[in-house]
Amino acid sequence: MKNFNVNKDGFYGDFGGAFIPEMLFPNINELQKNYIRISESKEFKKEFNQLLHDYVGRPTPLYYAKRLSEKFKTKIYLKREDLCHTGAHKINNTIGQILLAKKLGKKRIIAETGAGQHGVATATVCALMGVECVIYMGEVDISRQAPNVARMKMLGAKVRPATSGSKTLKDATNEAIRDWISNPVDTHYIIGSVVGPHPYPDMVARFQSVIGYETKKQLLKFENTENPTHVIACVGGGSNAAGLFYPFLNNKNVNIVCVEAAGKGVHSGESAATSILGTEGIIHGSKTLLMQTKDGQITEPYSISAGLDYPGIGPMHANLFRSKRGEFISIDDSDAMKWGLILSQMEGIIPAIETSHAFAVLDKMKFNKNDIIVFNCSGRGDKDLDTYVNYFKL
Amino acid sequence: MKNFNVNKDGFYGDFGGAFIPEMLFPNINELQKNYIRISESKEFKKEFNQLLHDYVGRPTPLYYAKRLSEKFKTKIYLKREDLCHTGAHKINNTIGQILLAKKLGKKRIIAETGAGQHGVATATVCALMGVECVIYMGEVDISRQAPNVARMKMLGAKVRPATSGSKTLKDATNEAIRDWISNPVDTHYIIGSVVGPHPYPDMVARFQSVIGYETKKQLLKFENTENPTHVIACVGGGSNAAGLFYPFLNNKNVNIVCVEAAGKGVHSGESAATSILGTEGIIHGSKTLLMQTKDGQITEPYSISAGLDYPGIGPMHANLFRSKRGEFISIDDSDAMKWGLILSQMEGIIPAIETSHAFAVLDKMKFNKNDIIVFNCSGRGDKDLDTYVNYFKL
Amino acid sequence: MNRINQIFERKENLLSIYFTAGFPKIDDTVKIIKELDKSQVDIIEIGLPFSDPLADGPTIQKSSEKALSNGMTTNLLFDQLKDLRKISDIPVVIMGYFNPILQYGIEKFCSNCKDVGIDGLIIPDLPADIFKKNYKIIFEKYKLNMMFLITPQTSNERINLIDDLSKGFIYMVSSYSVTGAKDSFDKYQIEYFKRIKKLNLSNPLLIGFGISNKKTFQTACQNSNGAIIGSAYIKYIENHGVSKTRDFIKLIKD
Amino acid sequence: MNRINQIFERKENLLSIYFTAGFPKIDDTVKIIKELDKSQVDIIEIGLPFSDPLADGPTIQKSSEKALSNGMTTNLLFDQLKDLRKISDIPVVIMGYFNPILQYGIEKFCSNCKDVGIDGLIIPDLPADIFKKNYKIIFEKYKLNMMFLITPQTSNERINLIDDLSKGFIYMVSSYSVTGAKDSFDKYQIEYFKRIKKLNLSNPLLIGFGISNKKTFQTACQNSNGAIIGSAYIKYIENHGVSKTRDFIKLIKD
Ligand SMILES: Cc1ncc(COP(=O)(O)O)c(C=O)c1O
Ligand SMILES: Cc1ncc(COP(=O)(O)O)c(C=O)c1O
Repeated sequence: MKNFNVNKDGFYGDFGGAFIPEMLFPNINELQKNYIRISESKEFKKEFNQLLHDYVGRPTPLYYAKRLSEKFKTKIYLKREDLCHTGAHKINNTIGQILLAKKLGKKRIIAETGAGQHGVATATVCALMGVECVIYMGEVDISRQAPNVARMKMLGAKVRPATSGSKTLKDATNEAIRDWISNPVDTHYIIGSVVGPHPYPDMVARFQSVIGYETKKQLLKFENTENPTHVIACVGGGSNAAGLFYPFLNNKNVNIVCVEAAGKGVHSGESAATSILGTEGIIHGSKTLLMQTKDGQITEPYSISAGLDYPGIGPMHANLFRSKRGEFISIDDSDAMKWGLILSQMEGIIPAIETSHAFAVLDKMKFNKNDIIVFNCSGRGDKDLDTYVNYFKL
Repeated sequence: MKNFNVNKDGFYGDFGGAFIPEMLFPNINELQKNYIRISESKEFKKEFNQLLHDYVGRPTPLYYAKRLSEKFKTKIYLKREDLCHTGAHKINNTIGQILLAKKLGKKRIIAETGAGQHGVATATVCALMGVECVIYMGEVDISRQAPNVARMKMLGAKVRPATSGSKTLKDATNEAIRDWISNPVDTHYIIGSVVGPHPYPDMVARFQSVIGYETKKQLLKFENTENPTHVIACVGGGSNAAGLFYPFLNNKNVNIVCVEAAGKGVHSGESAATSILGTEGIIHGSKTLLMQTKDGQITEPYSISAGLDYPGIGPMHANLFRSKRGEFISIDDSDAMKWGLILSQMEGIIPAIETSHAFAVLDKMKFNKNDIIVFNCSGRGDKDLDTYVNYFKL
Repeated sequence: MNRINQIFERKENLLSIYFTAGFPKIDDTVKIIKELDKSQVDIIEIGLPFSDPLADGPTIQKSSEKALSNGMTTNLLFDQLKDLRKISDIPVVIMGYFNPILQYGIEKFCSNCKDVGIDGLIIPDLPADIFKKNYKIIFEKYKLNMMFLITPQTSNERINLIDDLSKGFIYMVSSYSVTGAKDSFDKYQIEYFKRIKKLNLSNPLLIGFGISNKKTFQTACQNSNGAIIGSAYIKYIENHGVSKTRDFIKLIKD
Repeated sequence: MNRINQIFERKENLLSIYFTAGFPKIDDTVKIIKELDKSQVDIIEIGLPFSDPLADGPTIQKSSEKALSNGMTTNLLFDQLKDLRKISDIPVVIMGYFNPILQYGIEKFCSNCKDVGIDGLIIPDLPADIFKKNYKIIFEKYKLNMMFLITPQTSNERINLIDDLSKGFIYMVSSYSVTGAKDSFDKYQIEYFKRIKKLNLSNPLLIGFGISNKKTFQTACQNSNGAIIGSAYIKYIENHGVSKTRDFIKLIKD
């Protein structure tokens, strides 16, 4: 059987690895050597699980969406990551990484953020632990995700604007890496998705895998099976998807569906549909699929949703795509927005625009009556209210 | 032993009852006759509990606030209602009432809202059930709780401004009652707090009592006792407080602390500290304590927090006050705001400004090392970000 | 015998006019009573303004707000009414919400009513049952008639209770709505009027809420003993002045 | 023998100048090389601009952005360099991020480098281990020296690996930082320089990052075989023009 998880060298098939400047070698090496030992220790697991339970609010529900299921004549479940403390799956990972950083003796945390959810999740765990926190965020994202900027400030984090390139997630990541290069000894960089050099993709996927493992347990109660027929998630970097897919990666009976942002249309020049538009290359220390010119200059992506506005995908997903293990669908801005409204008005759940993309596949794929579909409802839409209101002129 | 719960006539001591215009008699009577029968039925309980579990995300955690406990040298627990779907305790009640309304064959829902949390919670359950929804909200509150207005609209509810009086919660309630008078047959009015004519105070308290019952069970695991020494909650109308206090009402070993909004100072003329400033009277169909002139004109209250900006308190709380069963503390705007920031930066939880008021008692009361204090963390502060940001010039 | 009961013995197609005390001007109360007296209305209803009149529509709400900001109080109203019976013999009812009356002191309120010559009370948020249980005895002591409301939803059983408790007339709310002027009645309202009429209650019936013009007044009269006009009158004096009261009444009656 | 190795045999206190190809103007590449040649710098580092230069500070970032928007490409660079060895005998290194090289095709890239007379490469995000495992063989085939970086954090074990793999010099990053001009070194930096010097590595050392003036250049020279200047030079030509290159070099060397 093929293995779709990481191998011992930090690769998923052709993708992954750690293509990092020498300045980061000690940090990455320290992580590579320690992340499994620490995160699999009894003590760590106890602390991690307790915080997920008492602080984050896990397990998040698996919710049978009755009206949606009736409308699409199939069985639709929502894994309610929107109910996590701070409003998205991102905090599963930041809880894990802050505990790891503490065990490694780090005193300062940096992070990049796109939608601001990862920034908020990072600022949150830093407040919880009393650790200094600096968040890099693209200037464009700072203005389109104002509520999350306010939250980070309330939480005591410093928010530093990234002003280069498209001024979005990619550029914020560059800035965070530069900060880390400049502060390698006492700083830990909490990457917010399954991107970056090994061990980040695997580490983040492991911390997020609680999503998938809970789903199995919960589904058993509803459907008398641990395995859905489809798991569906939006893919920015790919962490919410990786978390849901994790326990199903090597189970071919479970269809994996990755939903990317097509922006104004896949071929409009303003898109973030990496699997279609991307080619193999290196971004942020990882070999993966990314959108680039033939000269290897990274293309500026576009999506209405700040969290999907990234020119790459994680190496796990690149491998899912190339191996055809995963189906990739791209959804443009207008379909995503429409589905934000549908989910709000049919199920009373206002999703993050990132999350809305995932649901839009209901218009693109055919499902059978007995299919069991689990959507990762990765985050809530509070941060996106202005965008929704302006878009729909509410 | 004295009973602090409702009696069979709908009174808590001197307070309560149903002082309603004849136009509402059939509706109120229908509720009085049916609410216990329906809500105690096996079928209802199953549906209610399942939605609370799968949709709202209950049980919400009981979280031991480590840094806060260390700072105040006592044991501080937070009941995390902020993690409920839609971001506050309000949805416990709206889930209950929408199920009740369905059993009563109602086709249209109206509600009043102050902070907008109850409006969002109502709009949410209406979307979930596919029922028409109209929300009344004071004009002042519409502008200071803009995110919640946007959410209600996303959810498909109509938001109607109340333009009379202080243009806040009291006036929105008047408008909702007027709507109900005009649409008595097919409409159910989902009141958002333990106010209004009997059976509302008791009905809402029962739906919210899940907060207290969960707390008992959870505390047992942490402290080997089901009973804290103190339960503390903010009181607007009083529903989050009633929900937490419910199982402890008649247990004198548990100290009950109600926190009211002092606005710009209890005696500044701009306050909502009903227990101190109020006298017995009738508001919104219930005999209770309320702020009024000696002529019986209801006074316009003031608080920086829209959810506490109400000139009355529920009859249960009026009775807790008069009987001295509960301790009442009032917190002014600036202390509440300060505590919003403290909770954010010490525990990574940005509370609603309503909720912040409760925590401010940590500066006003002395606790012992072995005290076990449970705060109702009634809601999250996403709706209040603008207010926080402007106040602290973040 | 109470003036209210007398008028129903003497007359048919009664017109009762409601106005808010202290509106448009603080000292209009007596002026309006004089105008209504001159116009030969049959019953006068004086509204004691309340900050939160939850059974009232926008017109009466606004007039109440204005009256309060003009400085209207319960004490002042009684003061204004001290010579009421020197001015007019028309039956006069006070319509007010329960809280201001409660704060004033029910006994004191009733006693003052009696002193100035008020004939009865309408307290929309004092339900018949609570009245019967707690307050009936006081109101009776001061010989004040209590008038209760019925609506299209009120059950026959309850109508009987209300008929028992009411003295003077029953205030028959024309539709599901708060107060406010409407142009016409629909067939469901007419059916409801007829249904109630057939009950042959011991009290006469006045139809209120939504009476605004000659047409609605006449329809009401065909189905009851008369009608109550509030919002339409308030709007009229707001626009044309108190002194034009007689013109308004003519529009309705002639 | 490679020009880089030769220069270290012949000279001490080497000055290596970095500039971004295509900046300030698209066709400045050759002009700058000529100026640097006239100014007698010892090594030239041509930066192949990259959209996401994550080891670089604001100055080099901006120059890269400008160069790309001027239209700089890998093909164009090789085209501009086709007569390199007619213009200058100075050792020339290309510094570029790995992704553009990967997209160009590593073998083709190396082959072109050899053809135009490039002596070596610095690829900051191609770690020594990955290089050794996957790419060493290709670069050696085209006789291109690879220069790796070390930092204050690099362990001795790893320095030995890097010393093994590097041919030409080791790029000794002066501090924890991305590229960018600084005014002086602190005592920890000096200690680090001395610590590395004592290791007696087989490759010579050039200190880079933060060299901006005569003082920092001299300190670097005291502790190594010379220094690399990038940001300070780029700022200078941005402000004064490419033709003033000689003035800049004088400020450093004289
Ligand atoms: C709610 C939500 N969903 C999805 C994403 C995309 O990230 P990822 O693909 O890592 O899950 C984000 C990123 O900010 C997000 O906030
Ligand atoms: C978060 C939160 N807490 C408290 C309140 C006050 O209401 P109650 O006293 O009914 O709990 C509100 C009202 O909107 C609220 O939103």
